[in-house]
Amino acid sequence: MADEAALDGADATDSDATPEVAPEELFGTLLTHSGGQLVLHPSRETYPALLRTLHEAGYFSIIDLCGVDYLTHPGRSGVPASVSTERFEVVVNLINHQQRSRLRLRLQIPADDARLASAFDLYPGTEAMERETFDMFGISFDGHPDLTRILMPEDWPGHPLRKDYDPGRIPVQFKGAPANR
Amino acid sequence: MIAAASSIAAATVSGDPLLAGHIDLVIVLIVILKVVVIFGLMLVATMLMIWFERKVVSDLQNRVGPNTAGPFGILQTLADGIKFFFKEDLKPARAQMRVFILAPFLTVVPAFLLFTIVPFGGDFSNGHDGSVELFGHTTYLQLADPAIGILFALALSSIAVYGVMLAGWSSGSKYPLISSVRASAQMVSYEAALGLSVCSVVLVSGTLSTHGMVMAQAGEGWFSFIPHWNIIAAGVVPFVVFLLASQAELNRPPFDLVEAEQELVGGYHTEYSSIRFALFFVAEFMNSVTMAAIIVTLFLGGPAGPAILGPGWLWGIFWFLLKVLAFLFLFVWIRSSVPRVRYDQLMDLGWKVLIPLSLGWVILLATYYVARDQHWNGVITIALGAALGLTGYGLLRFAIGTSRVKRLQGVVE
Amino acid sequence: MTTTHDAPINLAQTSEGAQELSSRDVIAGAERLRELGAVLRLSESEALNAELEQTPDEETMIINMGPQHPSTHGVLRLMLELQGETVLRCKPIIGYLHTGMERTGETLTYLQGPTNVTRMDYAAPLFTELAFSLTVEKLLDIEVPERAVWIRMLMTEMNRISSHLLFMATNGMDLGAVSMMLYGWREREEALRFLQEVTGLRMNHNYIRPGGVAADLPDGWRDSILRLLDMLPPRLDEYDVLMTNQPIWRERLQGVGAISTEECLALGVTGPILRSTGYNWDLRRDMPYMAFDQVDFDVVVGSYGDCFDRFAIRLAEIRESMKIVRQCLEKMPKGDYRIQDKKVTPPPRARIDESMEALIHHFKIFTEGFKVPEGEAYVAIESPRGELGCYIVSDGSPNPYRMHVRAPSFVNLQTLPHLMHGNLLADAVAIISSVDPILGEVDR
Amino acid sequence: METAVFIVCALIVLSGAIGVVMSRNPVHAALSLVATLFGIAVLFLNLGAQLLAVVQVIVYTGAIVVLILFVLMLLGVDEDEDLETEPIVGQRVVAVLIGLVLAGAVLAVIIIGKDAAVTGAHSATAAISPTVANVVQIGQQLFTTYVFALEITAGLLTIAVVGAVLLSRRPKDLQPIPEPESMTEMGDDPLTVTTEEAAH
Repeated sequence: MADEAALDGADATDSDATPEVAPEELFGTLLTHSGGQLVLHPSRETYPALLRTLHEAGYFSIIDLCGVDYLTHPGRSGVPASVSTERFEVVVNLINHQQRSRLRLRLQIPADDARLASAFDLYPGTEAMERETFDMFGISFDGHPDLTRILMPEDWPGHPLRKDYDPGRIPVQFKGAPANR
Repeated sequence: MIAAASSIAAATVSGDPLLAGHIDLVIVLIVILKVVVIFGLMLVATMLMIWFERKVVSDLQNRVGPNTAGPFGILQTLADGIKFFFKEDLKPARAQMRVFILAPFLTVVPAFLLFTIVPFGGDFSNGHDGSVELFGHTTYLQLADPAIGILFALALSSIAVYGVMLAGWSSGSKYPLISSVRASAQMVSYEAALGLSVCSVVLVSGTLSTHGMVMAQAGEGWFSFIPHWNIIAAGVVPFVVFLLASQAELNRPPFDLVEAEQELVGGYHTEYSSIRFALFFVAEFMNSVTMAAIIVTLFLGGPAGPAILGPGWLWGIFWFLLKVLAFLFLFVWIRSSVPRVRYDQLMDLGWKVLIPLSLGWVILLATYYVARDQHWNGVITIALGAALGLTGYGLLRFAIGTSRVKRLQGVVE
Repeated sequence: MTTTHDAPINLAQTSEGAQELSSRDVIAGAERLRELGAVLRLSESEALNAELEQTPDEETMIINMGPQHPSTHGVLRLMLELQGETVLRCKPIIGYLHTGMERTGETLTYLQGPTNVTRMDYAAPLFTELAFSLTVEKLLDIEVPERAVWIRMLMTEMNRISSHLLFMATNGMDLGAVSMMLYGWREREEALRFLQEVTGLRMNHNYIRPGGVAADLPDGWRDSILRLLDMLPPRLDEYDVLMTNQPIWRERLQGVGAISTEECLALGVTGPILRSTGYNWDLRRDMPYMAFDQVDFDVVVGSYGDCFDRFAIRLAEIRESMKIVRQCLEKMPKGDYRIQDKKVTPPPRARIDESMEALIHHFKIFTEGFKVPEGEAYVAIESPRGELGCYIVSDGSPNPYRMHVRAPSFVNLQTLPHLMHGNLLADAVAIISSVDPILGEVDR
Repeated sequence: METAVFIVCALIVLSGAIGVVMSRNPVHAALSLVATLFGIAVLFLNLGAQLLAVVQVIVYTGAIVVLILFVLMLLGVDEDEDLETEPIVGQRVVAVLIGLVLAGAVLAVIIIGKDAAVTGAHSATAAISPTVANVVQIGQQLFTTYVFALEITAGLLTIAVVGAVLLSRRPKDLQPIPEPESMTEMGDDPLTVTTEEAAH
């Protein structure tokens, strides 16, 4: 019991303390730290401009881009209170080879309007990654030259990495084979 | 098919004493006997060649190779053949069916015919002319000895390309089509180099007949043979050119672009299955054996060699087999040690190196013979000829270099 | 659960119709930019206006290379537009090996995770296990014992050797040097034999786990490694004779499939391809993880970014890895091979027989798994093919909430259209080979 | 025997020639051409002109028709051509007329000349001697009596080759994008040249 109280107390002090300290910012965007790495929380609207800034600042490579579906875990950690959380998140990992530093962007994508500007113009390497995210989560990327399914078959219904997608319900399709499930 | 060959051979025969006089039934039977024996021997030789190649390659690659069917796996080819025979014969829906069926035979028939002009035995030592007594008749140990001998081989190898081309085209599939386009370009290019290097040999031997060539390369005793060989008498250049060009003509690595597995799946025979595929396979290996035999005939004196004990014709066969085996081993060795060249590199090698080289060499040899006949100063003539040839080649290289530079400039602009 | 599942599936609709090269006259600027990989070199308007090979469609041929083709390294499918033998456009089509491993990862506990991820890059399985384990350890905020770190380094470097040897074999095979294929496999088998000695399996080891490694090094491991280290150098010299110094080999590879550093960076390409352009970047040295800051090795870079450089870099990296292995051999500390944290590590086998608590704990950790604090982490390591990253989101349960693997081959494949443009069909094979994709990792 | 061979070969030659004209598929037409050329080669053999026969096979069947097929395959003209449209107006009528005129001319020569034109001699220029080797005879003829014609032909062929090369040159070839300057410094190594050459 004492432990619990202590924990509660700690929580209380934490939540009390946050508003006092001004939120940290980098490149004009909210910054948090996660396991020694910098995490930025831009909004969807500021994302393209931020990418341009980052590109100028020496972040020449988007090393990874993936989606996360927070449907069953809406209260996620690591997101500042001022950012309103949405169902989807697109996580972008950038690297600055000169400074040997990494940067992670976490973008909140609402479920009813799952779209984001494509990073393709600045970072053509995101072509396949954005397609994968589209394929797996149904998040579309505006300005992507060829937003088609990449891993799943063309006519696959649904987006398999969404949490409300039930794997195993859809029979594996082989042409001409009868669906036996 | 062999009967057809023998009729052509009979019509064109010049050298074989068997057919010089009146042709009676015994002579016809002798010819038929030869045909049957050679046909059988070719099949067996091909079988053994496939086994030999697989075994040698596996030895070079640190693996065992065929080892189950028969002693040392020697019956593996037979087992494969039986398997092919009983496999389902698939016919692609988009194939041009008549040509598709015809093509394997177009490859395998020239492969059989090619051996007719190869002298494979006989006693050539001590001035013997390599003839043997057979049922009271004198004859050569070769099926036919037409006056145009070696040209017959060139003609057949130029026909052989049809099988490959048509197989690729008629399959109605894209990889085989690319393969047949490659095949036609490659064959036409290397035919020229092949022919020009044969020219040198013909100049030296003074005859087109294969028997005559072997005669010209014969000598007495042990070591007097070797200086007569065309590999020395005609210089090493034609030999090297012929060896390279023959590898290209045979579609053997490193020039096996036609069936480059990594690029074109199976090349022209991608769509073939069952016994039709086996026919291509057999033809390919048969051609390897025959080409080795032709190289031996042209450059290494064929069956000519010293006879030590016993009947001379048996020694002839022995020397012939020994030399052919050495070349077959060389083929396999090359195959297992070099990567494949690229299509444009192959064409460059053919047109920019081998053809100018062999052409220059023919001219140089001709100059030498003219100088000898006219009693000119040999050294000066040869030096002049060589200088001219080198100048020409330098100009060619220069032209090629210039065109490349211009092309690059055009690209940059 | 949702309406998507109720939608009837029309089997007849299953076609790859849309996965086609668009017709030449409808290519928009962006499409052309993408297919030429020319984003870095032309503005969009320039690309639209430039008279780039306006070939009428009759003269070109679309050819499908794969998914079953001898030299596409698995089930990669390439759509090539050829003019004669020249490749004008190329479109890689992937997904034939997609088995939903990221989704599977969400249903497995953290302890079971390595069995799943190890099947991604099947030529270098220990690396994916390592990336996964490092990420989980970061979320757990634990430090593995010194010996475990060095064992991991030793094993991954051995794995790098075996992976690069496999590359040597397949690269040789793709260029028609059939003997090289068998030599490469022969040496790789020796390396795998060592991995088997330690982990029990030739591939898919499930050896590196969160908290350490599965088992300590067996008796006689030193001798096995020393034997291997003695055996390999002469064999590598043999490769130099067979390939590096072979005129045909050099002709085939030099200048083929060249790429520049800017292009590599923009495309997110890492590993030997990036290094072949002369860019000095190796995560082991530049962003050290484990104990790579304590070993001495060279980062090998090329100059021209062509296939030959990529080949030569990998050959040299085998030698560098052997250097690291030798140092691991010298510096291998004594101690535990896994963390002695009851929450993460199952109790030793002997304790199970004696103690009921240990038995229960053992049972619980293998059925239920251990809980990982809420959070998210991304850890990247240098795999033989480039940066291999693992991103895990944890919701505090024993299963990852989301597990994503940044597979280097997946990203590197994007270079193919650019590398192949204007090269010959035979070069296309060399280029695929030099990118060295592992399809298990591409499709996941 | 000679007559039998002649009849068989003549049939092959004629049916091949008809096949060239009648085949709808260009590759089939080329194959018919091969049959014709091969038949002619056997006719040469029948006349004792061994060298000519072999040269016929090597040059025509082995090289020229192969090149024709090469072009056909490279361009992918494997579908049936549309025979309805005529590239040149009235070309069929003209072709039939010219064909009839030529056939009439040949017939006229045979009818008017009778035995004088069709002698049955082996050759119109020199009889083939059964004792002297074939090659020697042709060589002597070519380099003595007909040396001028030979040289003219050689010159003509050379001109044709040069012309073909000139025609096939495209002034504005492919215009690939210039290579970007690499971040790495390219040294003076001779390899640089190879890299750039091959990259284009």
